[in-house]
Amino acid sequence: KIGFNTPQTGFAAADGKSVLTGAQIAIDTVNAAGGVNGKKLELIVYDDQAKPKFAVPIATKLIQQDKVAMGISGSYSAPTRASAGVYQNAKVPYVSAFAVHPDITRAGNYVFRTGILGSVLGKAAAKLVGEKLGKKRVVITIMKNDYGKALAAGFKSVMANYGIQVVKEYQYSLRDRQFGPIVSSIKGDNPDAIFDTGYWFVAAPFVSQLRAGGVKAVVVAQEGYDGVKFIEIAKKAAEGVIIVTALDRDSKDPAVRKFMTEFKKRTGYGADMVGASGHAAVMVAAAALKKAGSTDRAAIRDALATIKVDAITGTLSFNKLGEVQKSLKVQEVRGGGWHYHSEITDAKLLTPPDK
Amino acid sequence: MLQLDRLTCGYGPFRAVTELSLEVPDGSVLALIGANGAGKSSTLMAVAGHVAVMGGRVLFDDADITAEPARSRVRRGIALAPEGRRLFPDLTVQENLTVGGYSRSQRAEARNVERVMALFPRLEGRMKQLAGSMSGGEQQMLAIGRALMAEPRLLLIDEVSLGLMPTVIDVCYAALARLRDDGLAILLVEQSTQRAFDIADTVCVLESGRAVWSGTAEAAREDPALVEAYLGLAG
Amino acid sequence: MDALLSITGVTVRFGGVDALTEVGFEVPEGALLGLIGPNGAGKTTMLRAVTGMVRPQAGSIVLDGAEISRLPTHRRVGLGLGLSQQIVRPFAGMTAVENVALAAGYAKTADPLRALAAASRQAERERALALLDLVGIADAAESLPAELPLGYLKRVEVARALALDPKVLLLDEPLAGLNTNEASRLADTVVDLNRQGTTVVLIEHNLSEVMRVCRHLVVLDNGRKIGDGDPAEVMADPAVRDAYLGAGSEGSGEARDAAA
Amino acid sequence: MNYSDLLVQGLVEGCIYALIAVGLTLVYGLLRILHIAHAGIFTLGAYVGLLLTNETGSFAAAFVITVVAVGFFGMAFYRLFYEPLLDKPPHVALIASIGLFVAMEEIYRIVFGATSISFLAPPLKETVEVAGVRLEEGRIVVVILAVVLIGGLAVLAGRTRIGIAWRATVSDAAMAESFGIDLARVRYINFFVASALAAAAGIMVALLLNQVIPTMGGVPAYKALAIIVLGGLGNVKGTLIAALALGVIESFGTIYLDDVLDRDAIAFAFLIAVLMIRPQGLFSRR
Amino acid sequence: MYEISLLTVMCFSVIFALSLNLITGFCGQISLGHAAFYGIGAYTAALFTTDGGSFWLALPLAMAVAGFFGFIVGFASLRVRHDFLAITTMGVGFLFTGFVRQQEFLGGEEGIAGIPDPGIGQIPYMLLCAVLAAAVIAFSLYVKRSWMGHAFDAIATDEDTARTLGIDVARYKLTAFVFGTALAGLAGALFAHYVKFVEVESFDFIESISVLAMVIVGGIGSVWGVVVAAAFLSVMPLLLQVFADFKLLFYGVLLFAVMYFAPGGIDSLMRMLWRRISGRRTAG
Ligand SMILES: Nc1ncnc2c1ncn2[C@@H]1O[C@H](COP(=O)(O)OP(=O)(O)OP(=O)(O)O)[C@@H](O)[C@H]1O
Ligand SMILES: Nc1ncnc2c1ncn2[C@@H]1O[C@H](COP(=O)(O)OP(=O)(O)OP(=O)(O)O)[C@@H](O)[C@H]1O
Ligand SMILES: [Mg+2]
Ligand SMILES: [Mg+2]
Repeated sequence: KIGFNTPQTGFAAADGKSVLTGAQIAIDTVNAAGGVNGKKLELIVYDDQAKPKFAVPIATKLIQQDKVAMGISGSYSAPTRASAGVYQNAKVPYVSAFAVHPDITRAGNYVFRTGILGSVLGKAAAKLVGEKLGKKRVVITIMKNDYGKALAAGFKSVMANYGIQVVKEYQYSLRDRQFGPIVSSIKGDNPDAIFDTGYWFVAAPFVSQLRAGGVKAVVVAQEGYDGVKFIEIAKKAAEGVIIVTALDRDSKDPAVRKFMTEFKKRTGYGADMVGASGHAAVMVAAAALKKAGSTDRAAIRDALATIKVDAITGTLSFNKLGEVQKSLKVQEVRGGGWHYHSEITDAKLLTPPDK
Repeated sequence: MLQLDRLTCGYGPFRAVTELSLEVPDGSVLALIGANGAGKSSTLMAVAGHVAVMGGRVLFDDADITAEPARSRVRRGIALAPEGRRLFPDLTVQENLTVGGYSRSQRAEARNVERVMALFPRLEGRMKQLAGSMSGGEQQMLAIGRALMAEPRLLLIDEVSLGLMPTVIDVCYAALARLRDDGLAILLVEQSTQRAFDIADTVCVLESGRAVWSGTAEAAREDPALVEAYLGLAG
Repeated sequence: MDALLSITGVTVRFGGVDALTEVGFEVPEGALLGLIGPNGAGKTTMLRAVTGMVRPQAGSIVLDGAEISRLPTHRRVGLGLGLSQQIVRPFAGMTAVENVALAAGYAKTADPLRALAAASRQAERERALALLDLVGIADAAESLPAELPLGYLKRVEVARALALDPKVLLLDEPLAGLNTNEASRLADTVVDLNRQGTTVVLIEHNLSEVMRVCRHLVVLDNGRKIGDGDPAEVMADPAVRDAYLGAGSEGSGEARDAAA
Repeated sequence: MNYSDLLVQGLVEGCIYALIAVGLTLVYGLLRILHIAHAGIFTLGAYVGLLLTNETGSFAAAFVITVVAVGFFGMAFYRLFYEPLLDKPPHVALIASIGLFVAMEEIYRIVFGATSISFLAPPLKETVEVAGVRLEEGRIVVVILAVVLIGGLAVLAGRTRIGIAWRATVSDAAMAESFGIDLARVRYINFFVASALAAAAGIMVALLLNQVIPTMGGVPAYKALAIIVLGGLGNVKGTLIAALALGVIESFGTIYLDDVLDRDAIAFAFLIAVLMIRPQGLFSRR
Repeated sequence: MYEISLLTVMCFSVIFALSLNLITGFCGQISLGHAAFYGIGAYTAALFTTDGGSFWLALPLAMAVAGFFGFIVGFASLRVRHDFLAITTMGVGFLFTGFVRQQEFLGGEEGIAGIPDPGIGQIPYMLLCAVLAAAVIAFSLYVKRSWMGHAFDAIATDEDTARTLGIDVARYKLTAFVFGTALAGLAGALFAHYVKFVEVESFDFIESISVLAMVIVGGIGSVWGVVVAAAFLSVMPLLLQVFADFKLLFYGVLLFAVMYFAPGGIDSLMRMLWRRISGRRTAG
């Protein structure tokens, strides 16, 4: 039994649905192959509405009533941080699928994360902008949440190494959809590139409005853009946007291909990064359970700490802190779809902090 | 034309008027008088359809209109110039008159505006002024004019002289007398008994919601007990 | 005689309406003063100015030697004013006795913290019952305002004002809505209270009662004072009579004859 | 920095706010109800407009049909949900309205899905240059709509008999009725107009962003509240001016005040500042 | 344990709802921004204990800071026209979240994590919350009975008339604001040490509306009605996991239905039930 908390209603329901679908595809795949150690996996799902207030009792319930072997968070940072403490205190392993706040894994040695830290992504983006694309005058647009801030901080921490100079920074909130003033202002800044830290639903109007406003600079972004919805909304404006992400959509890997078609079949829309994260998190859990050979929670933790898994988001392993280590893909929008651009394998750059 | 048959009305559980019967024939004026809170306004508002009737009947042209909404009563020809004028203060004079004539056609409106202007020439230059910014006397003229826009056959008019200058009161009463002569029936509430007696054909005195005296205006003027009860000016 | 309440040059304008123009008069200690005048003369406005519910543009109001025209209403009440309003405003959720008891607890409610410290209402309830009895409506003590006729509510209003133990009791048409018997009984109660030392200002349209109980009259018309003094003398003044008959100086001969 | 750019962007944004807020203020003016569910009707307009466009291929036809249909929906909404609450204290209708808004968003999520849906071929996406500012056609349409619809409404209210009847009803419903005005009809028309305007705003916002999500009414829901208070509850002209003012202030604030307060807070800081100076709102007569 | 966890949520929600009931229910001041004070309490306590302060001191400190801001907001609200108050307080809520988002020392968007455990264990913590909730219930009941409650009642019905009875309306309103916001601060501090992590989204407009819904669904001004409503509504989403997809829909419909069929809220329903029971008893 694996516990799973995720928003299914309220403002975050869209991501909740993606991550749950991804996770279920993984569960079905594992069970179709006979399960783990002869037992079928079962996902016990509760809706936390992305609120810490509800995440805590849910974690307690999963641990004490449902007696899950381990938990997965398919939710945002706030509820994940809140439940991480509960899992750590109960000494039950907990894997965060896509919540990015650095403090999550600092809750203790039972908490792991399969998603990449925002700061790591940010560093990779700096390398992409400064080295691969050779752009030096950059505007950063920061989405005001932990994710956006961590990305921007990561980017700025290494940008000097690549000769990047930040012309100006802008901030906007997750709820903003009208970027007229920011676009006007960016036009005046005349940058070579724009590094945006937003999610696709904010990003699509942002990029559209940038292009409509006549800004031609290349837009470099990250996982938050990764999904077909971005292109569907931004249409022509999406062309040429480049992102750093974990999923390679041109990958020949049959697991990836299968995931993509299965996801589309179940949801009616194309796979996104959140869905892939859910998939990867379950795959990691399954591998850990297998390696532990039992449902003993301490054994599972030890298995997680040393595991190496080939998931659809790359080859994953965890460091001392429980952060994931993997290489990154660069994808670009061409002809109305995400396509392979390049890869970032700089191991040193991609090393997550271990404390 | 108007008949009240043991009318009882009031607010919530409270009875403002108890078993009041009276009659206003065509082309006549009935004056309701009585102390504050005697139930005069309540009677008028009940006839207009704004106060809940708890018992008895309201008959207009022999039809029972007790249960009709206010909106249809105005179509039958009952118009109200209520206590405190209740103009629409944010609307102009013109617009107040338009509302007054809302139950009639747009063509009738133009004609009726002329009639009101002829009656109250003072309003003529002020059609664009906001009703709320007018003087008390002008407001009272407008309230009466607004009621006339509905081409009423029965005019309900409350506290005609309230807040009016004596000269304006004269104008108003002259106008009412002329309308009465043209066949309009009027149910009138008035604090100034002299004015009421001058114009009324019949008088009804209310006290605590009950009719305590009714008769012709002449009789009222000659009945000193009545004057004393109401005015307290025996000497 | 010292003036307990003295009003000088009070002027109130609402937008363009001159509700009061430089009105002044004195209320001696122990007086029972009648304030009369036609509708819209400014009587209510005068009481509202005295209690602070309306800010006069000019003028001074002195209560017991203290200038109060700048104080907020509750402070003036604390200094000894008690008001019964023309348009009754009982607290709809409270029974008659609770309404009065709330006023009787004025010493406790004057300060929030003191109010928090006290919970017992026994003494105030008893006093409230006594006052309701005094104004003749003890039978309505446990009724909610919505169930009471206006005549009763008027007296709840009066009892509430009395419960404040005011030095000056301001009554705005307390007799309206009462029948003749009730009116004269309540008027007698007011006279009794006055004999016991409460100074009273009474606004009233019921002139027979006014003439019966008041020992001093002030007459307002159109926001100006047109009479001040002994009731019989004041009422003999033609200007005052005209005001009451709804006719002004011109063209009023006919009306005056009719009234005589 | 191009100030005229910021000004124009702010005015466009203000026009969107105005389209939404005017309906809210109409409802408040007539019924004293804070109609939170208005934002749900806005979202409904966006969904219906988008789906109809994708179905028929004609944005213009879809726009007209949606505005009319949602207008009728608003009438039904009033009849079913608000009319029985008219004589209750105002907080009752407020909470009922919040409940309805939550329920509406959830129904959209269950029926249309939680993820956004988009126009297949969004029209009015070309950009044109107006007074040196590059604007999408859609934005220009928004401004035209706001000016035409709200201006039309002002004319309707100011000059026609029905408009006079509306204002008379706001001023004193009982008296209006006693001169033959059908209160129920005035209220129906009121809800029709309010809901139709909200629907128009909904479609235009959907088009500008090319995405419709169940929760898109959230931001307009509370910002429109701030606007109608600024405009002096129930005042159409005041609402329009307040909406434009807020759009412009946000536009400049986003660039110059962003380190201190975020965009939503700027709106409310402005509101509170105004209320401290003018407790009755910018344009209230009362 | 799960039930303990739920009970804890219920207890601090009851405190939070009753704190608003003091302002809105007792004193008649509708507030749409009460979550700000909940948040101020939570942040104060969080900053204090993460900095090494004692949990036991954090509670009164949170109350004091929240009450202080309540005083300021209450003071400003005195100026505002009555039907503007709801929107003005809503603005205060947005100012709070807007301000916190931009402040590094408050953790900005990321919030404050690592709030230390009070160190008394899960059950004692629940008991502590329960005892405090009981105390707040007792306090509310007492205030309602006291002369203060009496005066609040008068102010809620008719401010102007209350003044003519010598009641200092402004000071009472301020007192209501200070008490109410201080108690909200207490609830916030308890919340912070329960979740051990605060971030601004927990104190947004939705939260303000939720708590107002608790008060009004409970029956505005009624203590027991609000307690029942708060206890129920606060954990309803968790209890309704079976409804899964329709949970929030159910919540919305419930809010509407209570207002539609019982505008007096749970309080009036309880009274009706009580009358029927006692009626039957006297009849039988
Ligand atoms: N809306 C209302 N709700 C409750 N009671 C009312 C209402 N309007 C009037 N009353 C009461 O009904 C009674 C009769 O009032 P009404 O206004 O009919 O008296 P009136 O004779 O017209 O007095 P006035 O000379 O003051 O105009 C009074 O006791 C009054 O208080
Ligand atoms: N708030 C206000 N705004 C505008 N005018 C007002 C206001 N209050 C009173 N007035 C006007 O001031 C004048 C005096 O009113 P006031 O109420 O003092 O009269 P009154 O002598 O008490 O009359 P009544 O005998 O009818 O009670 C009236 O013309 C009235 O219309
Ligand atoms: Mg009357
Ligand atoms: Mg008066």
